[in-house]
Amino acid sequence: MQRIGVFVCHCGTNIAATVDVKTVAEALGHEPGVVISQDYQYMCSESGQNLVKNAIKEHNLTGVVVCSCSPRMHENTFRKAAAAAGLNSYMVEIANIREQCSWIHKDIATATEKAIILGKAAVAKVHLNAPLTAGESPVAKRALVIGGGIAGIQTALDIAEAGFDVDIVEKNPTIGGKMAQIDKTFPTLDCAACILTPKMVEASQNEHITIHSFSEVTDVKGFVGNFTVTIKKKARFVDETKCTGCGLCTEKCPMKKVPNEFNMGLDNRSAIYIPFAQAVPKVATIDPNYCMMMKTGKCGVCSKVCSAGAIDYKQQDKFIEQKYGAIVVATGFNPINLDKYDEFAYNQCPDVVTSLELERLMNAAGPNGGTLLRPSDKTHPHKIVFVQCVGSRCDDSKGKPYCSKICCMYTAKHAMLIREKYPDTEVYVFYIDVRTPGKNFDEFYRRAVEQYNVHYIKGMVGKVTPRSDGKIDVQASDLLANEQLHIDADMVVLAAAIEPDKTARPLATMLTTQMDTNDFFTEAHPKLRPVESATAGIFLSGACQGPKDIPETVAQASAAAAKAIGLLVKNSITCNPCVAHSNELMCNGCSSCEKVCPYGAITYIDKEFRMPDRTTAVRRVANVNPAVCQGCGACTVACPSGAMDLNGFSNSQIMAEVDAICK
Amino acid sequence: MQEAMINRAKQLLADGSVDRVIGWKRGEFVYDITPAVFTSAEELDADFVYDDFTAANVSKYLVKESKKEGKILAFLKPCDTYSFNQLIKEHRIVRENIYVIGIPGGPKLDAERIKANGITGILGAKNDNGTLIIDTVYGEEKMPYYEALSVKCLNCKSKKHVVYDELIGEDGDILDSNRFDMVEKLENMTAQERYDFWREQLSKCIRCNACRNVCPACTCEKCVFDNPDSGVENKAATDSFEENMFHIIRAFHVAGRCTDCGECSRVCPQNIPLHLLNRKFIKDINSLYGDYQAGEDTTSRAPLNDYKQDDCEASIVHERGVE
Amino acid sequence: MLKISLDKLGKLFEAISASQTLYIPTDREDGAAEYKKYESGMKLSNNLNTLRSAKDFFFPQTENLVDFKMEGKNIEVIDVREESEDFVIFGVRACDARSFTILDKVFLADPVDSYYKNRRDHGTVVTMACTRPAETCFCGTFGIDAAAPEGDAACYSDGESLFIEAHNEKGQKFIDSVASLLEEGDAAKLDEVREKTRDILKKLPLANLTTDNFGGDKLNEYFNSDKWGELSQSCLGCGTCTFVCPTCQCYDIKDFNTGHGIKRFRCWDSCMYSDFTKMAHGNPRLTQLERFRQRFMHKLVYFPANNNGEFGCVGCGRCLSKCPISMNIVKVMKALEVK
Amino acid sequence: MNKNLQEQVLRSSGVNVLKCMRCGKCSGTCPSYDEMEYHPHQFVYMVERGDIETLMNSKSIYKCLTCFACVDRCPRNVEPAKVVEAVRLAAVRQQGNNHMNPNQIPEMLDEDLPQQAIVTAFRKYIK
Amino acid sequence: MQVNDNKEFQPLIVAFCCNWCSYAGADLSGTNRLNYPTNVKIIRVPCSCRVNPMFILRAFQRGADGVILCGCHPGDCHYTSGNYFTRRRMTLLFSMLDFLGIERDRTRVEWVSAAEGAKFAATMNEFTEAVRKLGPNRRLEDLRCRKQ
Repeated sequence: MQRIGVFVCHCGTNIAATVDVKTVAEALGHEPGVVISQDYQYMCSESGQNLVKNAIKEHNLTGVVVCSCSPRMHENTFRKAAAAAGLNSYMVEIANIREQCSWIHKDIATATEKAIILGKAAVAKVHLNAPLTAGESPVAKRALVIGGGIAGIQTALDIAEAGFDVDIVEKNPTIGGKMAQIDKTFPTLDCAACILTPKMVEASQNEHITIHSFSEVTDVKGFVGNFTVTIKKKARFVDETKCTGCGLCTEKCPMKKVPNEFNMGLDNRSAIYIPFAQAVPKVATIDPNYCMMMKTGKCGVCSKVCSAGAIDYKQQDKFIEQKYGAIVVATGFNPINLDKYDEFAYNQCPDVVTSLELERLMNAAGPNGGTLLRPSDKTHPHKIVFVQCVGSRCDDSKGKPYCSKICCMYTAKHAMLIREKYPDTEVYVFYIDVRTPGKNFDEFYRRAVEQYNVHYIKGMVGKVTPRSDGKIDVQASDLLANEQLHIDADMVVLAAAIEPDKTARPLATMLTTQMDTNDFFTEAHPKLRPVESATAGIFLSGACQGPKDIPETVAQASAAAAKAIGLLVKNSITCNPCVAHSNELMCNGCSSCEKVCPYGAITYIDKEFRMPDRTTAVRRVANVNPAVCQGCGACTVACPSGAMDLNGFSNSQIMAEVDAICK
Repeated sequence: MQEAMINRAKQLLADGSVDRVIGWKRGEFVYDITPAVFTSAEELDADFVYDDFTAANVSKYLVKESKKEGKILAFLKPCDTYSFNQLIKEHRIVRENIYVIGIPGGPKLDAERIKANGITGILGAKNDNGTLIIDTVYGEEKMPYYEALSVKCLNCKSKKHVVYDELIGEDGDILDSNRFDMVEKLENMTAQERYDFWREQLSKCIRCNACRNVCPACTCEKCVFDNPDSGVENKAATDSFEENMFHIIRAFHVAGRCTDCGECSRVCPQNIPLHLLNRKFIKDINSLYGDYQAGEDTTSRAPLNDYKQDDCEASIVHERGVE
Repeated sequence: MLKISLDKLGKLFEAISASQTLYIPTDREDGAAEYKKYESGMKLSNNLNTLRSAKDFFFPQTENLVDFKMEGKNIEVIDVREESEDFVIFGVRACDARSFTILDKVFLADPVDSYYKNRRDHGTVVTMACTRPAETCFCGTFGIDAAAPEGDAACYSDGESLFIEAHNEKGQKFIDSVASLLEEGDAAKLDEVREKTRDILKKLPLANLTTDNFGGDKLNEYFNSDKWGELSQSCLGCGTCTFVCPTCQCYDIKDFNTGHGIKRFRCWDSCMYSDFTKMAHGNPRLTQLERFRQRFMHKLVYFPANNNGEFGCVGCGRCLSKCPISMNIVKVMKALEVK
Repeated sequence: MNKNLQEQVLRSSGVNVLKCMRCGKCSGTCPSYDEMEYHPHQFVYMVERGDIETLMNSKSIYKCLTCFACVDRCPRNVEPAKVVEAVRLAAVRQQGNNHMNPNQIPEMLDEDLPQQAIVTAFRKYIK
Repeated sequence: MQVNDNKEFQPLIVAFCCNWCSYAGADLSGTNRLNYPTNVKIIRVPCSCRVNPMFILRAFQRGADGVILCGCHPGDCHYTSGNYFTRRRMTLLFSMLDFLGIERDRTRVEWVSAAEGAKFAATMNEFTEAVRKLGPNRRLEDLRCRKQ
């Protein structure tokens, strides 16, 4: 039997004006188990707390009920007071007789009656409370950043800055991501490479940062503070430690007809390659699908010319396992595949390009050395049509339902740059809406219209038809002029929707994080926890969480880093003790609970049990990881046998409250 | 059929493919058939039976049997295969230890339905073109075959075996069963009528737990209703509330997991149409969350362990049907 | 012997129910018979027997023994026992009538169960001879004559009239109370009816089942029989057999907290249940085999050992038709007998 | 605005006009654009506003080829052609409002008339 | 059941509120002094998905006349998906209670955010009135628990 103390607060007149606190204290004093019942002016004041503390000591209380304001207000106050007096802080329950009683009722008699009932419910609950101890779990002082684009780089730099080791896993041979492919950035029009490459170098030189390029995460185990991650270092057939990045091999390689993915396939590279001049790490990689040596066994030129002896045709994939305290996902985005949009003739006409292709076409390091030429005949285009919202804002069956967010601004940028560099070129932009929220964004767009005379036309392009004379017929309606237009363009640029990288979905499964239907990672709370995933210890950085431009990405990357640092500075994390636990004797191992757990906190173990018939048998039972469980209780209802219960809100406690209220 | 099953079972026992066979054993009367495990050809020859009265679903026995040493051969009717699959999905049986032979299913007869026709002293029964000819102590009696069918076979949902290692006889199809007709009829009654209907039915309950103990979805190590710590344990239907509570919660616990095998209604000594409760859940799940047949596969997410962001709100219950 | 024409049965029931509560077996919508409190117009069932046994009248499935009222920290004990009124159970079959004798041995032995005795004292059992026994009947095995049932009074039908005869004072009192409706009749034809019934009984499939092999002296032999494993392997552990059984008399006592007091109930228990006779130390019978064995050892061995050879079964056949997996006492007796 | 007519058009077309985001791709792709007084995107918008009678009185409803290019191209699956068809149906249903008589068609046939126009004409002018 | 002066039937309403949204919403209606009847008694649960159907039946058994479950709006669950499970569970449970002839107005699910104090009060007023109209819960009560 518990020895319970009841403390009824007047809260000045806040409670006492409509609830007869003396009567409440008197009535609750008669409840079984209650050994002392007192009222006081301000229970949360220091003297009020002392009253509680003294009573705990004097009456050897095992449970405390405070009838006061909402537990959201002062539960912690009284828990601390109890702890200070030597009582487990989870032996305290609050009866909310202010917000949910005195403040909403006027009649003293009924309000007092209700307050007594609420108090009785709290007493009934305390009877079944058990002391809970918050567990602790150590934190591995190392972070993993998955993805080496600007988001990943920024996050890694910030974490390293705080003094923690951080690994970047990048699936491509170099870090840099999409930003490395971009020519200029809006709205300042400064050169992307000029601001990105120093960061790449900084990352490679930072003593706290390890870059695993050409690598993938293949397995994630564990939980917040204690992840064990397996990273596959894909064979690049070049010894990273020996290669000096001199590039001689790439020059001498006889196989030069490999589509260059860095330039969006607009030109070719050799079978052994360094993606671009500023690549980090600046190490060559052999593409086994094209390398003559790998395919036919005849060649070996690179091996011969490499003075460092870095070439290793027999290299195998390597797996490394590492412990991390925090994981930041920065897997980024890709433009969508435009195969199904026949009307834009993307697959039929080389002069219909995506915006990212245009970036390469205009880039000084691109296929044309920075001169804008039509891919088909390398002539200078005089009329360029931009089409917005290609695949964005569509019905699910037609494309992506969301706005890709960055297209309006980069299209304005492109239009402006073209008009700046080639004033003889007419530029048309067909838009549905121009969306420019952002600092200096609308000013930027207005400049394109007012200063650079870019023709913005409201209306979606209906049809793009390559003509035999090399021109491209663009048919669209001008909704404001109410006429249908035909433009004989030289080039068409499609603002393709962006989508999360394809590697994100399997990664989310490994991380047990949530994704939305578009495969963007879901944040723990859309407003209040935008850079955390719902799974503790997993943070989100950049476009993997939703379409973002560079400043936003960098801001989120730093925010994610800050959150990760906040976790890594702790030696251990205190777990919420109000977590689920499974009674193994009753667990059926049916996996229902696991299916509804949003955190992946439940795993199954095969355990040997002594069975009722005196034999032993191995049974599959659920096991809750208290460090991961957040205590929602979804599993407790999914469990038909009642094996799963929740500390602090157990089945019996809630039913005791129900009983007390309905008494 | 019985012959073919015995022969195949003997073969599999002889070549060591299986160590045991779970099937059915002949009883005192034509109808009282008991599920049983056989270990030898002699036992099979002596007692193995598969006929019109062999209605029991043996899949639940595999929870225990499959954890024993050696391999067991299980003969499963189409409806039983759904239960079997569901048990695999919930990790309750060890698939590797079971060799499943799919056998043709019902419709099966129920002696209780014959007796309800006033026929007593039953010594034998055979089907003669839709008429059941019953040999009794008091002479020969006749009744329409259909009227003697077990309640679980009246609305057969499927003749298809969803899992098997081999088949004896041919596989059938999923049927258009009209199995929700009675549920719908009840839904169209007034609340008072529904209440009266269920009060009359559930008040017959004697809390023997036969429905629960036979149910292949009720395989809990310890049922909440048997567990004093659960707070809802109750042994006897002292008050009508406890009958309601038991049957509502039991149906809820198997919602999305119940394959509609009908065993609950088959075994109820008081003839309570318990399957209607399960069918109500199945019907609701189908109409609100998309067609779902428990046990059809071993991987899909059970409807109650799943959600869609645009699921209907609970208020749909208030908005539809008869008040 | 006194008789009443069968077409006047309604009048008889009206007359009985005018002075005391009358229960008769009547058919419900699913064709099964059950005892119901007589109300005007209710028809006597033609079924051989009721689905549930008649033991409920003396040993109900649940019974409120006592209440406790809690006021703050005070507990008050309230005796909720009602002084029963007299009642008549009409149409009890020979097997069920014998079951009362068996229950009496349990509940009326010292210490007397006053709840049971109270009901027993107030109840008059009017039996009805069987004429159409079923294939599941084996009352003869236990020395019961279905054609000549026990009870306070017994009824026999010759197809036209119902003959009533008293077996004791209580029965005579019952007959006297309705004497105005009865007339003296020639019972000669009854012997013919009885003989016919007995002929049928002899032809029933279970007619040759005997208890010769059972009894208290076989305890160890049967307890250690290796048949139990096979017999119990398919048992579901439900309580159907025990709950339809007229002689099963195990009960549990449960307290129910109503929120403002405690109600103490006695309710039927079943030895088939996993928590049967669970005690502070745990459960004495951990496996279904042990629980299954308990039920049949009790009926066939322990009970006769303690009750001068009287078996704990009356051969009513309810468990034969109601067991979900068709395992029953007959199969057990036959399996053990072979040994 | 005519609520009844609007409802009829919405029902018979089965189109949710509120899904339209006014991108104009339907009109951008429409081969009959220049022939039409009101263009596909305007049909959708005017039906949303309930301005059905104007559309019914416009020759535009007979200029639509029912080629379904707009349906195919619409990013949001609004299906403008079905709206046009529904307005046309509303007009046809009003007795005496037939645009032309079936027996007028043969004399209008010439070599340049696309096959599809004849096929769709049967859908438009029968009854 | 409570009795007040005008002898009008006073239903007992049990409200399960999730800690993060609805309980805070209830607090807010208190902070804003928005009245609702004393008939409503709130039980705090971490998430609406913690509410077991057994709790709801338990409340009816013990004498509640109406049970309402409040949680975060779909999509806003503190635990991301809890209320989605709640929604399915309660839809099916309520449908079953309705199937058994229990008055459907005795049960309700309402999504109340931490900012919707007014909605909380309005919901409770409305629900209490709806249950009051139905009268005492007789179809799903336990006679043993009825007060004499």
